[in-house]
Amino acid sequence: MNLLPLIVVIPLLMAIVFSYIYRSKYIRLLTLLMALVLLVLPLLGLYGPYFFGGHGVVYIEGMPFVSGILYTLNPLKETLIFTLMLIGVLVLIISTREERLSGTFTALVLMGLASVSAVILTEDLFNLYVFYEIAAITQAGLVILAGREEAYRSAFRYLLVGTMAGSILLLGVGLLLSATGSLNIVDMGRYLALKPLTPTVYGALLMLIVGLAYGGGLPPFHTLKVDLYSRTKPFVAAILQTYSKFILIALMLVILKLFGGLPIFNTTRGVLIALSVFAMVFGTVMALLQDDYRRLLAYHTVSQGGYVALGLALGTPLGIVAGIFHGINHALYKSALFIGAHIVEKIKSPYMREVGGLLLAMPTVTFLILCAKLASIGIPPFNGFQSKLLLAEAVMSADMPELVILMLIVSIGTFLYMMKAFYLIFLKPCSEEQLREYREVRISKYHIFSLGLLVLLCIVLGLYPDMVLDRLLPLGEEIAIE
Amino acid sequence: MDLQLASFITAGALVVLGLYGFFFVDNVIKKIIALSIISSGVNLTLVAMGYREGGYVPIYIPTVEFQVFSKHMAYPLPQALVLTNIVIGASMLAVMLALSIVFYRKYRTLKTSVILKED
Amino acid sequence: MDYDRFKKEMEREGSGDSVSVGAGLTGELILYSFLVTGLFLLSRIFGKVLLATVGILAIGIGLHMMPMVFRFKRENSNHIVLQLFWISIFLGAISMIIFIAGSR
Amino acid sequence: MKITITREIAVSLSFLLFGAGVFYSIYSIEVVEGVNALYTQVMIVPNFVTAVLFDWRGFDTLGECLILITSVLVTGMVFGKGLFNWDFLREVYREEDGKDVDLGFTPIIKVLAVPMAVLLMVLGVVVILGGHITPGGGFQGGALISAAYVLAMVAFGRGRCPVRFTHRFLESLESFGALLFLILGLIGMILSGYYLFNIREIYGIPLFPSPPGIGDVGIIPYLNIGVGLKVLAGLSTITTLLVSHRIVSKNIGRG
Repeated sequence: MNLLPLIVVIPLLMAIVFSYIYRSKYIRLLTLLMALVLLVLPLLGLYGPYFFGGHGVVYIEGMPFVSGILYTLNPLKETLIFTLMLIGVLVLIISTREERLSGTFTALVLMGLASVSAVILTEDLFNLYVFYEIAAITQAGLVILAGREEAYRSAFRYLLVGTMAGSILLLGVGLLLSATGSLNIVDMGRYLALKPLTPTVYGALLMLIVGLAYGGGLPPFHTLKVDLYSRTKPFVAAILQTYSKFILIALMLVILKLFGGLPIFNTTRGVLIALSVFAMVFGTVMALLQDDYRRLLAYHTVSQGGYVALGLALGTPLGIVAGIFHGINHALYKSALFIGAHIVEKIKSPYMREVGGLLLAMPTVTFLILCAKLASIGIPPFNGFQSKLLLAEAVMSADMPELVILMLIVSIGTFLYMMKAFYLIFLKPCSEEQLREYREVRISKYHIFSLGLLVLLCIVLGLYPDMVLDRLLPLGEEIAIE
Repeated sequence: MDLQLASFITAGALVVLGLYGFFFVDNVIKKIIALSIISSGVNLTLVAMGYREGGYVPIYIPTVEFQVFSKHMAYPLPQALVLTNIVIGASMLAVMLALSIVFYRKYRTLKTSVILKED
Repeated sequence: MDYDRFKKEMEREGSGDSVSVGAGLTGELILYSFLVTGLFLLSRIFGKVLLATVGILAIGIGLHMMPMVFRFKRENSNHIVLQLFWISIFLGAISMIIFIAGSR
Repeated sequence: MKITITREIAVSLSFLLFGAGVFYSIYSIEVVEGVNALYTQVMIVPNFVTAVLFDWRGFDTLGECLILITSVLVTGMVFGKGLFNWDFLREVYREEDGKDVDLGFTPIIKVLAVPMAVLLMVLGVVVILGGHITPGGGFQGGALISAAYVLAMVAFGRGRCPVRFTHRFLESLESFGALLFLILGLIGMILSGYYLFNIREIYGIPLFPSPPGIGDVGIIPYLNIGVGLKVLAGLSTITTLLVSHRIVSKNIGRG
């Protein structure tokens, strides 16, 4: 039996249970158990289509239509879901060391995991919209959990704009439904390729791009996302940024599948590349100006999101694979960096000028964070290097050498602010007194374990990138545009 | 005028009006109302898509022959989508109203530019 | 663009030590090179003399407006009015691009 | 924050462009029948909307149940349920003594509210249970019942409300409704391999007793009941949260 829907259903079920028993004494234990269950989930599905309610393909006037909701699993989606669940597990494990942990946090994380995996798995546009909205409301909830005024404010902003963007996205879905008579992405793409394009389809494309920019945190929505990441607890930001990266990847793939073969795609590609380049540059420039370590990392997330979107927007097989691979790598090392930021915040403060000399207090953590930083810059033995190299290759073969120059410049900027942060937090000399103060704070084993695991994965993927690339390449060729 | 076209024009006008309210009105509650107007416009677009000239309500009553009924019935799919979207809109609305209550208690004003100022 | 003026600006923002000033200068350079490379790309794709002229003009304006970084930082603030302004501009721009490209 | 006149013009222009784009694309819709042809020809239950909602697109309905649950959870969190830090809420609710202001309305409204509420509740139950035959269904019925509750609460004030649901009871009801939906889906999966499969009968016994001639109803009425419970509890909880201070004070550890 194909157990594919359980990937979504089990987290949802447990989310309801956790939100009901949120004040129980055993929350920590249950959360740990739940984390173990999550690790098994990606292995449940079989490759191929899965029809909900047994409603398969029907032929209407010789055209095949999927009558119900269709999920498909392929190696690409499996890899994405595995990464997502892994980071979810680590975040849940870390959360058990928090004071005042309650079931609401676990419930929201599970709800987010379920909805993002549904967005990745689904082949149905309306189903995607429903789970996209759940993800939006969940992200706002995870920020509200931090409980400070700025957190409330950024959640409010996010929801206000998000309701607008969500409605616009739904309007796009509706327009596509009217133009093609189906909600299944593959059916829609087939129909659109047959018939001449109408203004309705252009409008739908426009609205899907708006939804993509909001869900993935491309400009001009990046300020909202940055607020989200920097106002919550940094380890929560780790899962938040994973959500938005994967929503970005999923929606990009949807746009490629729907509009890939159409004459309009050339313009679309231009718009998407422009958006991703803006994200890259804006993120880097703003990160250079930050004093707050969390905000610096948040802007870094935006700029790396630009890389992911750039690769996918190219539409070539290599570009798609490179983009998705960079998304996975980014989720790994960025989560490590956010967990590191959580440790730094716990010990002293998130403001880089107030810390200093942490190297002496915790050499292991420093080393691990340095590794994650090197991975994020793109230094050879780490995974960031592999995916950035691949991206540069893809951009070169798409005949845009200027963008490679820009990518290099942005990488230099990344190097600069990452090293600036590293110097200010870990290397800058500090007084004996401060050092004693640092040593009083105990760092939990769970934090170091999660950090170590993520860094280890970064190194493994950097040495053997084929582990992931082999699974992505066939799909990249399938989706790619001529 | 064609009823369906009239509905589409109304729906388009609702969406555009809602967008106007969302972008240009500086009051949280009014912004939220504008968002719900956008949502209504989208819902109206969807419902109007299911319209069929001289159609039946999509609930079968055995007094009509099924063949005739199924040829003239309004499309049920957009209506189902609208039902789902109404609940989604209501949920978003609830959270935003709750947040605006908290911020009103703090600032004693509903001006967006005061509540959501730079920080 | 002289270093001293830049440092003065940075000090007014409250972070005037050498690390921050260096970072700020790099940001400025990245913005500027983004402008230049972007124009290169556009002029190569569209291949028009007009575009090149406009591009040189834009670079000139950029040079005149230096330092751009501080304006840029102000525009990236999270004040809701600015955010909505840029979102609205974004919506207008992409609808113009897509509908014009579609009508051809 | 001052906005200059240039910016006003730019923003108006871009709004006009986008508005024109949206309007134009809605105006030029031409509906293609597509998969609708199937939905109009196959009868599962007499109410075709319910059939699409719970049979073909049951998983969407599940997602929408879940968004209501998330929303109730997040609304609760905005008012202090299970936060990491309560400083902001404690600052905002500083002067409160934790009592709700329950003025209630004039006697005319009070006299009318009770029978109206009872009628609405009964109508809601009818609408939920007959959702597969007649117009209506889980959402509509649930919304009616919660409207009745809200009506009574507004007329009498929360303290002296004749229809009394405790907060905990509503929470349980909501979780139960959503769990019912999820578990019915799982049962379908065990029996047929498809999640949310509409099981018509088990060993020849129809799952829901229904008059003959309206097709195989299957699990749709149960799904309707689950959704109804969830919607009624969800909307009532949200309203309670929005009108009450006492819950906030309790949540932030004061009273």
